[in-house]
Amino acid sequence: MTWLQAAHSALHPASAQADRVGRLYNFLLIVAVLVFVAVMVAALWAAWRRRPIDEDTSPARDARAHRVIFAGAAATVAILFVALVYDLALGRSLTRRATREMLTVRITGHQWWWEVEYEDPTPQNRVRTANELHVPVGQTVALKLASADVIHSFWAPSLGGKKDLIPGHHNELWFTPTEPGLYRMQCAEFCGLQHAYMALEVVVEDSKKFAQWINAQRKPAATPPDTLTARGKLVFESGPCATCHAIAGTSAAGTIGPDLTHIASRRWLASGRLGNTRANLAGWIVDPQRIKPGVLMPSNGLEPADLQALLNYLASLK
Amino acid sequence: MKPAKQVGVIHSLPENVFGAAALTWWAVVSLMLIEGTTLALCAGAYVYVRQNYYEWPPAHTPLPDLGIPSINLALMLLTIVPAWWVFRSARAHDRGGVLVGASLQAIMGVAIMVLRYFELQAVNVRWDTNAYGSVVWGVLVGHAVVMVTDVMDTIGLALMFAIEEPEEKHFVDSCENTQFWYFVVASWLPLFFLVYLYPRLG
Amino acid sequence: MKRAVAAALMAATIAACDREERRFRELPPSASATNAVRQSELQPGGAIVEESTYTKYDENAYALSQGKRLYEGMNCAGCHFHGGGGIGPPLMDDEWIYGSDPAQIFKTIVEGRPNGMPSFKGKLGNSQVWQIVAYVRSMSGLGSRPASSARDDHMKVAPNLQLRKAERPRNSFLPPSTQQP
Amino acid sequence: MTAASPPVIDLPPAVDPADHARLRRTYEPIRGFYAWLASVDHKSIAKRYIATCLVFFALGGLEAAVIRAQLSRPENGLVGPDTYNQVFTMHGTTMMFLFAVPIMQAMGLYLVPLMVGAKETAFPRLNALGYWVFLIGGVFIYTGFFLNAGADAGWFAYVPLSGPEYSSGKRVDIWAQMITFTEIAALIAALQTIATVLKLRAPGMSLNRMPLFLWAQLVTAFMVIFAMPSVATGSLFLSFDRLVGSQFYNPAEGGDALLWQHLFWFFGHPEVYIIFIPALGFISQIVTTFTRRPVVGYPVMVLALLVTAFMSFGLWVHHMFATTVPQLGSTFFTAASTLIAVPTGVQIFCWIATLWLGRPVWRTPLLFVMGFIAVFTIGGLTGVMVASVPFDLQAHDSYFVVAHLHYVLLGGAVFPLFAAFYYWFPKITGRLMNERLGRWNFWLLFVGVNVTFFPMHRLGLEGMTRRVYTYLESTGWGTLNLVSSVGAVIIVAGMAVFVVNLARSWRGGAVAGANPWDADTLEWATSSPPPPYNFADPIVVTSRSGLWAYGDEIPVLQGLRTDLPQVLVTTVMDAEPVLRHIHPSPTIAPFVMAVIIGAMLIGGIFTPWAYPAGLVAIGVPWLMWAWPRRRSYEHQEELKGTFSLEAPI
Repeated sequence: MTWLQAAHSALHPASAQADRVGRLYNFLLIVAVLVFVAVMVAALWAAWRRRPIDEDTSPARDARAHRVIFAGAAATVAILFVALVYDLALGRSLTRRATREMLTVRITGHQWWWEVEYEDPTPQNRVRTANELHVPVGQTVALKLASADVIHSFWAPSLGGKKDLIPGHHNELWFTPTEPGLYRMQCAEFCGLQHAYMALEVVVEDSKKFAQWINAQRKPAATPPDTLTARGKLVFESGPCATCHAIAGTSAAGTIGPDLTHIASRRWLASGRLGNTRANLAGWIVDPQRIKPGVLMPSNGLEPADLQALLNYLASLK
Repeated sequence: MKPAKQVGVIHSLPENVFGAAALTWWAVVSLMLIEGTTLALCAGAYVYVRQNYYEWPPAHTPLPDLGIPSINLALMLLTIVPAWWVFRSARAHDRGGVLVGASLQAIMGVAIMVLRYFELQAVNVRWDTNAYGSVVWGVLVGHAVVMVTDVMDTIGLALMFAIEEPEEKHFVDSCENTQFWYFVVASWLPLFFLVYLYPRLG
Repeated sequence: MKRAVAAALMAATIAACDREERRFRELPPSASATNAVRQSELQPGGAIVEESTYTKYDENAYALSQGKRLYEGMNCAGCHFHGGGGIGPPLMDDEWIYGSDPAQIFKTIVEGRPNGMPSFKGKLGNSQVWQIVAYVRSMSGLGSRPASSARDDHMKVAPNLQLRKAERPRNSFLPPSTQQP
Repeated sequence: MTAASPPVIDLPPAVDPADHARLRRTYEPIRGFYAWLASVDHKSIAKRYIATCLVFFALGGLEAAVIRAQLSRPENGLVGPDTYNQVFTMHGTTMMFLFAVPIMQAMGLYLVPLMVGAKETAFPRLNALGYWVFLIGGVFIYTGFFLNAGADAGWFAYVPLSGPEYSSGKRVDIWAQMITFTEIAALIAALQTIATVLKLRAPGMSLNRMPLFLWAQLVTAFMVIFAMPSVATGSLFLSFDRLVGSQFYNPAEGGDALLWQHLFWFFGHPEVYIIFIPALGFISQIVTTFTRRPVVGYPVMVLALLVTAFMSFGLWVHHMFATTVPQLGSTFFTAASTLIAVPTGVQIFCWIATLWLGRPVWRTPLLFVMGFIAVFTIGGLTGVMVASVPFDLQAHDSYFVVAHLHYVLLGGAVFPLFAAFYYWFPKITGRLMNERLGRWNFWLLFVGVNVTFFPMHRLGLEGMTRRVYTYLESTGWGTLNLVSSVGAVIIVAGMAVFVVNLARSWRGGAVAGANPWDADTLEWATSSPPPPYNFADPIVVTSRSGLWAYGDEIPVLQGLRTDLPQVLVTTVMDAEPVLRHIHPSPTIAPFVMAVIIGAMLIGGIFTPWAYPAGLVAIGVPWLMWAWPRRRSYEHQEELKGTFSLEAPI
């Protein structure tokens, strides 16, 4: 299986908002480079200029220097003022209320994974998933951010700025993706042992594909097609898995860990740590502490036969 | 090194002065700035936490009592008299006056500390009940710590004046100590308002 | 008195190593294979109790905090509340129906007890049960006090209605209609 | 330490040379280990302070090396997340609380009394207390670290992660208490500086004649007084939340996680300027000396310092833009964060103008000043970039900010500090540092810093977040991280050269004499190293140019006691003599008090009763400290005449 490279860079904006911030960045960068060059040229010239032996050292030169300094200060103020006006104007327009037709998604930060819940007026149409966010291209998405434990921060560099997920506070973040593709993000606020491996992938796709995806996600888990898979379901439901994980349409309803109803449809495991392959999944189930030390999932010493059945079952959850 | 040239003689300058010319005065003022900032931040935390609640004090939390806190406030205001007496006697280099004033001030200070302990019960909330309880206790205990340092200093001064023949600089020290006590009393007034009266304003 | 304080501080310092260690894995995963799948609610045999491993949990801050998390996660609070008891017996007092010994509590959790205490056999790994045991004991003051925490920051499931932020963001840009799910 | 002390030459000016022997007896009444413990000499305390800070600097540097080694390649297994979190927390904590702030103050404790021409600092015993408290606090947190109880919630310790639920054990308690230790020390040093600068200045050194270094130290001291209580309050709240279950930061009970952030950054942002402003003072003195002329625009420089200090209290929320700040607030904080560049820019222009007008002498200190201009300007410009809310929301908590802050702090504090080491080393030890090694030191550091931190700008924009213990190979961050780690090796090499230079020059550097650089400030008017009493007769300052203004003789006043440690107190504005203040003698009381405070604070992480017990116990050393001690001294013969300042000025 080849893994598509997901974009993960503020230098490759793929949303209306990130694009405008990107332009601001370019402007600031050019200004900064020009100012830096000017200051360095002045400093080096002042330091190592050739000095005539009989140079005038009268106080009149100081007065000239004062004028130059004053001009420099005035130029600094002018440049900063332009930058400030640009900043504030952009800031204002980015925080203005976005379009009415919005897809609203609730993102809850957990140590160390992302809970994703698509809101819908009809309860059956709500979708819960984890560590993967699908959004249609061209439509503004509003993320309602909350935290279940400590402070996390949502930052998809290609799609726009970050917002913190703070327990006791509600924050919102929105963006309008302009290019279909895969965009990676990872938690930006230090949140404990596995802060480094707390990633989420945003899948921006055209509205038809998105509709397909969300409809598939709305369905409960597939029924096991064969006995081995059925045994895997039993392992899941009666073993340690169901203590923390939920699979819609089964008796597993744990809420501590990610919802696994359609785990086989996801590209990643363990919050972007591992590609979703059978071998990775097996390794993760048996010894997650080796892969993400400190993660809240315990080691599971399943009998080999049980493990194979479980893997079959999880692979069937498309 | 170039040789020295004497351009003046300062032998006639005093070795102790009262007020802003002295070094200790600056230490005490800096200390007031530090403690004042700390108490202001405690009060700031109180106001900040208040924004999180609809009601203040929060529902099911009774208002703080006014009895003991008011008595304590009155006592605190009353200590200004012996403190002022210390200040006056010290300026007049009157050992007996300082001793009487400082002793009285120390005894009243200890009484205030004891009453402060009962004030902690009079606020009708524990520090761990909710954030309201925490900030109330934070303000009370924060001010008590400032106060206890000055009460200890006063006790020390009283002891010193009782046992040893004071030097000139100890008279200066007792003046500074008095001024810090004024600060302790003055800083309590807004905090008293915040803790006991503000919740009653609804 | 001073000597006692000094001795206590020394002991605390020496104990710091054990207290502060973060042990993520107890044993190689294959060795803790008690998670054989249960086909019925009946529980044959007794629990496997490893007495010697226990003190490692009792005095370890990380184990206690993990135990506390599991206590919340397994909804122990649903019956025992935060130690005060309710449907189930209180855990903060000195009374233990089935004994306060770590091994006895372990057994209570793994096998369950009559009148409502369910069995967690197969649901939790041994080390997780030990963590819960350590936390449960710490609630009544057993075990190491410096290792346990003073309170929890856990966000309650039901919002505290006295608080303003329980409802909606202060400067929300969303129209009210989308606020309600 | 005294093994290789150079011959003492150039004693400070004294009308009666016999005073030197008398003053030495008065200021150094006892010798030996007890004298070392009981010392209240600002020079010996400041030397210990500087040495302690340098040890912490080395430890913080080693932690940085571990960080760079771990991140040099993706999915590296050198250290696990638990160790890594402790290491980066200790790195930040050490560098900010145990190195940057205290060493700037320690340099001040050494130099301020000398530069104002005083025999001692204002409160010598308090000074000793401050040092011991600092030392105990620093040793305490490192003891914790070596016992696997190093703080692991970041140097900013955001709640709830640092709270009782998510940081188990005593790790964060130790951190929070260390903050209290260093706060006490920092506040004592600030109080010290304020009183010394305002009241102990040499006669005639009116405010408008004060060297810029003194202005910088004075401004910093006031900033410390207003900023430090904030983090002290915050960390006490945190330790109460953790120890006795108070609810200050618990959102479920009405507390607020953002309250901590406000308290922390209300201190945290001014702190950057508390580190940076003394460094500006170093630069001004060094530029003056090595261009052989006063800095252009003295009033502008002073004004710039004051404006910077004032504005720095209006920036703290720019650390919190990602928490959602109301529109009006963010406008204010963006404007303030942008415009603070103006005073700093003006100062850089003034130094450049001074270089242009003067005839620069290229010794190592001035080289470091050039390094400061280059490195700091980059940091300042990225600072203007991150002041913009929309861009900050991209850069915040990414490696872009790591790059920015290291450019600012290395450029704005470490380069000036090294310049200061090379500049004042001869004053402290009596020997000059080696120029050749100095140049190696500079170039290795300059190249190393840029190689290490420049790539981080790019890494941040490519999405690399801060405080990650590792990263996936597929992120593509490996190459730039490797470059950065190579840069760290160059920095280590530069530091090694510095250590070698320090050790070699300490033993065998060229003997400096009183004023090796022909500088203008008063510390160069006494021998190197200065005698215990700094100066014999108070020097009269006649102009802003200090020593440069004197002819063949140095004007002094006569009439301070020599049988007692006596300093001349002057007025705040015009520095007219008003008082001959008798200073206290050496005593062990500050050390005893520091030990009790240490026991109280360390005990305070186990039981709240340690506080009342400790407060009562402090009474004992307090009485030792303040109890009057009859001092016998022979009465000196009265000098005839009255003082007057008018004549020489």
